[in-house]
Amino acid sequence: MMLPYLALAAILFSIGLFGVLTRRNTIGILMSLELMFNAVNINFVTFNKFIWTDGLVGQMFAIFIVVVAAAEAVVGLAIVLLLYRNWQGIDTDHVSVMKW
Amino acid sequence: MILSSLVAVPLLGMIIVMFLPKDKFNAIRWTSLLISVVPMVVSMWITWDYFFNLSGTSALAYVEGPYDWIPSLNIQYYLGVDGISVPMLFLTGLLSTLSLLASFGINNRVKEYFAFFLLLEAGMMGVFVALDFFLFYVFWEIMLVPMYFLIGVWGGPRKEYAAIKFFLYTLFGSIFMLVAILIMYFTSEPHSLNMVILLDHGPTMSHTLQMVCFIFFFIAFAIKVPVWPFHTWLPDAHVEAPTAVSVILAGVLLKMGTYAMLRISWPMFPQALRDLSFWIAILGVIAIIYGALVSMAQKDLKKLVAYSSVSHMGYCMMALAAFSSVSAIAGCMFQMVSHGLITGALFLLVGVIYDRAHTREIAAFGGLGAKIPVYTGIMVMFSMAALGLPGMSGFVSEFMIFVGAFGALNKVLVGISVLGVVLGATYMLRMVQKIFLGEFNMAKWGGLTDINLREIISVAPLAVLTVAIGVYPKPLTELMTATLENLVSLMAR
Amino acid sequence: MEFKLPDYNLWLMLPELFLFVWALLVFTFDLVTKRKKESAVGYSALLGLLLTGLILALVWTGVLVPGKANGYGSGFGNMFYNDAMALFFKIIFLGAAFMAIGSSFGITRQKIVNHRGEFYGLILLSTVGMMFLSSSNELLSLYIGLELTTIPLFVLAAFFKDNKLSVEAGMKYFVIGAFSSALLLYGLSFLYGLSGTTEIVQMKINLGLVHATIRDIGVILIMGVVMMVAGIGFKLALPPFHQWAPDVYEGSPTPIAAFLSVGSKAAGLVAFAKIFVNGLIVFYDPLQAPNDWGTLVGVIAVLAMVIGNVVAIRQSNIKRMLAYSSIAQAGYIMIGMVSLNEHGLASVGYYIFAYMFANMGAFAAVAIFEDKTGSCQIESYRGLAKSSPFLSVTLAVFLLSLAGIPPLAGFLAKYKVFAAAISMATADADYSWLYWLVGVGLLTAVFSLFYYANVIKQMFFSTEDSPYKIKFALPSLVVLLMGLVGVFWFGIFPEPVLDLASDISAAFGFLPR
Amino acid sequence: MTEYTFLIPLLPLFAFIMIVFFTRWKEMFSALLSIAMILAAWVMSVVILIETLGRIDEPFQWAYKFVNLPNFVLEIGTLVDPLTAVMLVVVTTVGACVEIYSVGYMHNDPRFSRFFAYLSLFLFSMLGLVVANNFFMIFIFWELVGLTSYLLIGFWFEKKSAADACKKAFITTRVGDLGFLVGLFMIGIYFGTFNYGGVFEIAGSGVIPAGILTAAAIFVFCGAVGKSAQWPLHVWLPDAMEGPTPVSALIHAATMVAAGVYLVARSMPLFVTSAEASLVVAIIGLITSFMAASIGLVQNDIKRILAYSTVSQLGYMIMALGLYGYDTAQGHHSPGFYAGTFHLMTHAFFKGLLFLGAGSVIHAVHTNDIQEMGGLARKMKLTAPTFMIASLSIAGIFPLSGFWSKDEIVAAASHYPIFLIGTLAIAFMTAFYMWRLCFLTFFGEPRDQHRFDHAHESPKNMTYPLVFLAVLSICAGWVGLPWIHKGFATFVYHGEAYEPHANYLLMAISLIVGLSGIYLAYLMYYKKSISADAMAEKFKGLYKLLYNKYYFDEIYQKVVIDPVMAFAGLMWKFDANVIDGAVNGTGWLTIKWSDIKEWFDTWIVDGAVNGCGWVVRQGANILRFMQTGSMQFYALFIAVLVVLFGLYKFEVKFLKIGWPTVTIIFILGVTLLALLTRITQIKFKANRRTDGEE
Repeated sequence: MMLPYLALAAILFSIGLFGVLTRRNTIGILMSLELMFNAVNINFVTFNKFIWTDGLVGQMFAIFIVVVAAAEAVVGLAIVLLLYRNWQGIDTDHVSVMKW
Repeated sequence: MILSSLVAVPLLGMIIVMFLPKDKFNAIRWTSLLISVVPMVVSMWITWDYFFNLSGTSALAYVEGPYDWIPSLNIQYYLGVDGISVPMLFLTGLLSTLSLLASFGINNRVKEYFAFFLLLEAGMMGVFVALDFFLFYVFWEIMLVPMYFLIGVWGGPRKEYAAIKFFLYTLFGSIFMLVAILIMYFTSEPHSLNMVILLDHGPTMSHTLQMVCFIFFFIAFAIKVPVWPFHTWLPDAHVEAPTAVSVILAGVLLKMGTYAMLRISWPMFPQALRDLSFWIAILGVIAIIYGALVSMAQKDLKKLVAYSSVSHMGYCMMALAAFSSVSAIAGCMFQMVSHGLITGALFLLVGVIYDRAHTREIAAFGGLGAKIPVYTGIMVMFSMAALGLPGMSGFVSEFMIFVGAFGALNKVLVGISVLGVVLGATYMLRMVQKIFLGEFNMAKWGGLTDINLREIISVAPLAVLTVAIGVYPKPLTELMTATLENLVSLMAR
Repeated sequence: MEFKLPDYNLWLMLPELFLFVWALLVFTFDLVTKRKKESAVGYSALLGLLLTGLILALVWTGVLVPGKANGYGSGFGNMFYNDAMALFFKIIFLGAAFMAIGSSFGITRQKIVNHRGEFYGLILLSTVGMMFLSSSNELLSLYIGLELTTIPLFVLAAFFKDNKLSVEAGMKYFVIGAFSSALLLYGLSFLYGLSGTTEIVQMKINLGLVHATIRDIGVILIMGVVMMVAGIGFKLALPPFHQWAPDVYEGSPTPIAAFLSVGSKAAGLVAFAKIFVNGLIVFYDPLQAPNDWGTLVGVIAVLAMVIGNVVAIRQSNIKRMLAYSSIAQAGYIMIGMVSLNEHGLASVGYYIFAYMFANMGAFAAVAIFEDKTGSCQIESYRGLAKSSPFLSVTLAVFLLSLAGIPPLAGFLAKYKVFAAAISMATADADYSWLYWLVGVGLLTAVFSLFYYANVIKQMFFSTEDSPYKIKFALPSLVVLLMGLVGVFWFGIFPEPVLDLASDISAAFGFLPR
Repeated sequence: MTEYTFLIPLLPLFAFIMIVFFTRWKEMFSALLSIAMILAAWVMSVVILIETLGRIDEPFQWAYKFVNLPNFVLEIGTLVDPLTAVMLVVVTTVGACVEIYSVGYMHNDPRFSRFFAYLSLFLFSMLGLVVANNFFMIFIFWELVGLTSYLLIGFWFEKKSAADACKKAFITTRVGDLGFLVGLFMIGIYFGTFNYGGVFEIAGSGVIPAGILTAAAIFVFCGAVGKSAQWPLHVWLPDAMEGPTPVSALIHAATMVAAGVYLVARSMPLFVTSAEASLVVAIIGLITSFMAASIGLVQNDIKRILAYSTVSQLGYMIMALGLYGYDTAQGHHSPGFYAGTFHLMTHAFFKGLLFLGAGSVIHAVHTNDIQEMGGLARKMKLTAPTFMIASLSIAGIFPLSGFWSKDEIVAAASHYPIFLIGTLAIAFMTAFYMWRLCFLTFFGEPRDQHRFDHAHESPKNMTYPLVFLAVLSICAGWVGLPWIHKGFATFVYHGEAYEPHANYLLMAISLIVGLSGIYLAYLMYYKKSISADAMAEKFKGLYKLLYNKYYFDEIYQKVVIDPVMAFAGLMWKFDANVIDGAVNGTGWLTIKWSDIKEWFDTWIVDGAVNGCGWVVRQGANILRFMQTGSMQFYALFIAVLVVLFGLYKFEVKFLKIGWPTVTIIFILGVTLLALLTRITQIKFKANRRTDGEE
């Protein structure tokens, strides 16, 4: 019963993960991060709906995640802006100066 | 209070020195010297008083505490001395003052030097009076820091290497001690860090744990002694350190290892000691022979003296392995004192010649006996003392060690170690011959001046004590006898 | 129908609320004064922290809490819970923030001319987040606290807008931070799925029941545990989730790096303790559950100590070196964390307390030096002892404390941590794997001395003089002195702190036998 | 007076301390002080000797406990019995003569006072050795005489040969002392006391197993071998002649080297318990004596000849003592003990005289080589006769003192053919080489005219001691005439007093042997009817062997010294490279890694290395490369490690088809995919800018 939903969440999470790990574009990374957060949301809501049906804790959690993710995206985009200001590009390759 | 003052006065002195103006060199020197005289006098008074009033029993004297220091960890402030720590206190007090006197030649960053030196003295005193494991460990480690700086800042050409090597080596040993302390703490019931209480707890631990603790303690202490093969920090540290620091290193720091063995691991783990004493004796014998042979190959005077320490401390280890014999243990204590005096003086004397000649290459000298007779006389005297000439303290200790070890240990092993006596004579006499005898190079060393009054004053007490103990060792034995008998009976458990 | 509000007990939250308001005031103060008053903003932030500390003390002793004898208890619909741990860690957060702000006056004067208010305000906000986190009683508020801690720090890391390194640091911190918080959330969602609650105490009970009945929760729990370890490991900069730390520390403003290394780490510790030591305690032990987290964290602690201490040796930048050092220190802390007895959490508390003084002090010294010279290279400290003896001596003391040389606080901290592990190991042969942690910890502690001593060597052993003569601003001096006094005082007279710390263990139910 | 015996050693010690610290600058005063002290000691010794004559069987003993531990007592004390009393007189007599003589011999030496200080220190040690009442104390003084011997041999330390010789002497005797030390340990362990009386009582009681007794006796004898220059440790004594001649006379002829004999005589109760040990003693004595005498035949250095003569004579005494022990152990009577100690006394006088005479000669001609002398009898009216008296005495010519003592040794050896033949051969050789020396030195034509012209008789303070000692060389033997009943034999004895009886046959044989030796020397070196060169040519191999002293020095150099030094060097290399190297992590490897040197900060190469430093540093290098600088790599790392940790905890039995499995598979797959994608993009750049700031 739950399987499709949880599988959907897993797929979403994996897509997001793949995106974060492989996208060269920082905006793309931001979007992938959002996918991961949303996969979590689906998880929470699914568990609330199918297993722990009394109370709305899971759904509440999902709403909070949406809010926090939005805040995070704002900060992220601001940093991407800084990236653009400094390098005139938003490629991840720019930010690999510090190492070792 | 009196034992606390031994630690507190130098510590206070360090703070005072830190607040003296940086460029008033003489003020700093004399202040530190005067401050260090206080613990010296106190330690001498303790020796005096202990000898006349307290040496009859093995009970701890001048006990302070145990006061709770960190009650939640059962850490106590607990000080006390007995027959094995009193001579060490005496030695520490004396050598610290003499080395401070010998440090008057330091002209670079004087304030820091003397401050560190006083901190060092506080740490050393603390090790010899602490009766709580944690306190002991704290003092044990505290010394490393000033020592690191003293070698690293004021040392010779390879000072940085020597300093970090000394620091890491000793720290490496200490961590084993820490583990052993913690194991003892948590296996004792109620949990305790009080050495006196743990003395009874040790033998009740399981055999495996005893072995583990014994070996861990042994590694920690052996590095300090240093026992072959943990000795490689020693030549570097001794050679690179400034003169006064070498004196302290050889005179006091090395003794802390053997002292700690006698105080802690030997009586606490008698069963493990019995199992391992043969191997300890072997290490001791190796150190004796090996140290002597390596000394023989040295071209640097200071290195020669440094390696001779390895050999001489080997006698201590062999004596400690013969734990069932009072005379061997007494010999070990004698050797600790006499090695402190003799090697301390030798390092001072090496410093004297180095200050003048700016080299320590043995081959660079020759025939100095004619040019600087007083220095030669003193140096020859201490060389003779180092090679165990009767009438000097070194002989008494070696004799007692050999007689004791001969009865308690494998005779072949002790027989081999006796070879060290000849080897000791060989390297010391080679050194004397090459430096003082033979033809004098007028062109090179024509400007050499003899030892001056300040330097004579700094070695004279050592010379007097070396001869005094050699000629009349009775007071020192009587000081320790009761304690040693008690220790031997503890080790026989 | 009568609608009854639950007992909010807002008095318990007074410090957080006060600091939150104060942070907003700092923002506006800077705007109102038209960014003219150079240091006033900073001082006002410091004042705020001091006042918060005062309020915290009053709350704790119950003076400000009507009808209660002390500040313990729950509020806000049981989402907020003050216990010994929460209060203890709040001291650390406040102290870390205080020292971070105190050491950032030079930076704000030189590099952040226009956004001082934001800089200080964000630090305060992040502190608020940490304080919320430490009082959170269930997963949601824990998550909110965590994010409130982290999001201002993203901004702060990238605060030098025109400095490429700073931006790079911000970007890295942000991406890795968001990524790991996603992982954490995914893990939390499984935890919720298993237990059906977000309240940690309830979760503990439910999981115990589930554990007893369903065997195949294993896989789910594995995923949950591993992902949560990853999420919190990021905050703690524990290997293998540590790689952001050196880069971010190097790039971000030095006080922020310091704050990251202490405040953020302490927050991570609280979160870890709450989720794992409290919530998942039934899955600690490999004997009771096949999917335990104890040995996993043990492995991670070993990795942290080894990687941190070993790689630090090769660093030439002192901030990177301190970053690796803080990675290693986290490893030591985790030894205390996996020692589940009355010493374990107490040692964690004392460790982070001692670590705060030493590490913040060291970073403060680095910040002072950087303000003057613009360099963070270890080489440029050469000969500093002659030209600036006080700075050198204090830095040396902090480093020695970090290395664990007695009688400094860092030594007692390590002692406590190892004592905790050994007491656990000697009590029961099943836990003898803790000996390995102790062994690795002690060995790597010796390595650690190597790189700490290297800095000392540069400062003291050089025969030539340093060209730099450092002068201190008053707040920096205060921070250094604070660190110095803390390191010495709490090393020699640690009993009061140890008492407080042992309450943490007691609050988690680890009572002395 | 006997109860004040302890003062006797202290008198010279007082002189030593005074000279070193106070009167060093007043040379003549120092010398006089020193002489006054030894004369006072001499007077006391004579009085003590007279007192002892009255109470032969009740030795006086006084002791003070020096170290007093349970089961371990060390004493300082005095024991005065006839042996002690005789030795005291001998030592103080020769000592006084030598000190007086030295005033003349050493004048103008820059270290004149120091010489007397050292002499006084020596006399202190020697007298202390003599009066000691236990093995521990004798060992202390044993070592101290070694020290003073070292100082005095190296007195002219500017000469390299002297510097080498003193070291050689000290170390060689120390090898023997090593054995003595082991012997002492055995005594300490098995007997529980070091006191002579105690040890001998226990030794005689039969409590101690025979093997232990033998071993202890032989180990004690090792000390004597070193100090008395017995084979195989005899090599130091001839070299010790580098010291000033009075020193040779006092230390290396009359007193210190006799200490070994004294020790054996003193420990005789120990030796008589073990026939084996005694036999070893006797054989070593014979070998030494024979070997040294044969070497003495061909040497040309006047002092070396005397040195080998000393070695030979000491071997003689040792042999006599050994034979006594051997006989007594088997229950026979033997004159050996009495003979040995008797010879010890007479030898001290005539050998002291010989050395002082040689010193006088050297003083006159400034060379040691007898081939450059000749005809000196004409110039040195006092030195030559006294020297010849001594030579007659040592050759065993009736009725000089040497005759009587040597005769008793021959008598002691007479039961054993090998020993008898050996003794007689040695007596023959002794007579030959001594008179070879006399003829070459004092008779014939001067071979170096220049030296001869400048030769002169020595001043009175040098010649008077010669005369005094010459008188003693003649008369000292008469105390042991076999016809008197209360003679030496009934005074110094062990066990029961031995009643000497005149064995006229043996007397005649030994006299004939001595005379024939002198006659041969006369023929070869005075009349030159037998060519010495032709003899040397004829027995070339033997001659070379003897001339090179059986190559002992060379053998020791090759077999002992070189290997030890090489071993020491090896150990040092081992220490520097292997032990330290293992710890340091082979610094040289570090240098070889120059291709990755870019990451080597200066302070590493600087050598700030620690335990396992190398491994750690290399580990650090490897681990550092994980830090690629790419944030996505970091994220990837996290993901991979999450999967790895997951797998680490994963157990197959939980695997069911369900949503958790699906999730895992998805995450696993994606991570792998990402890994593949990213791994190609990671750029491992070797360099980064070193500075963190821009």
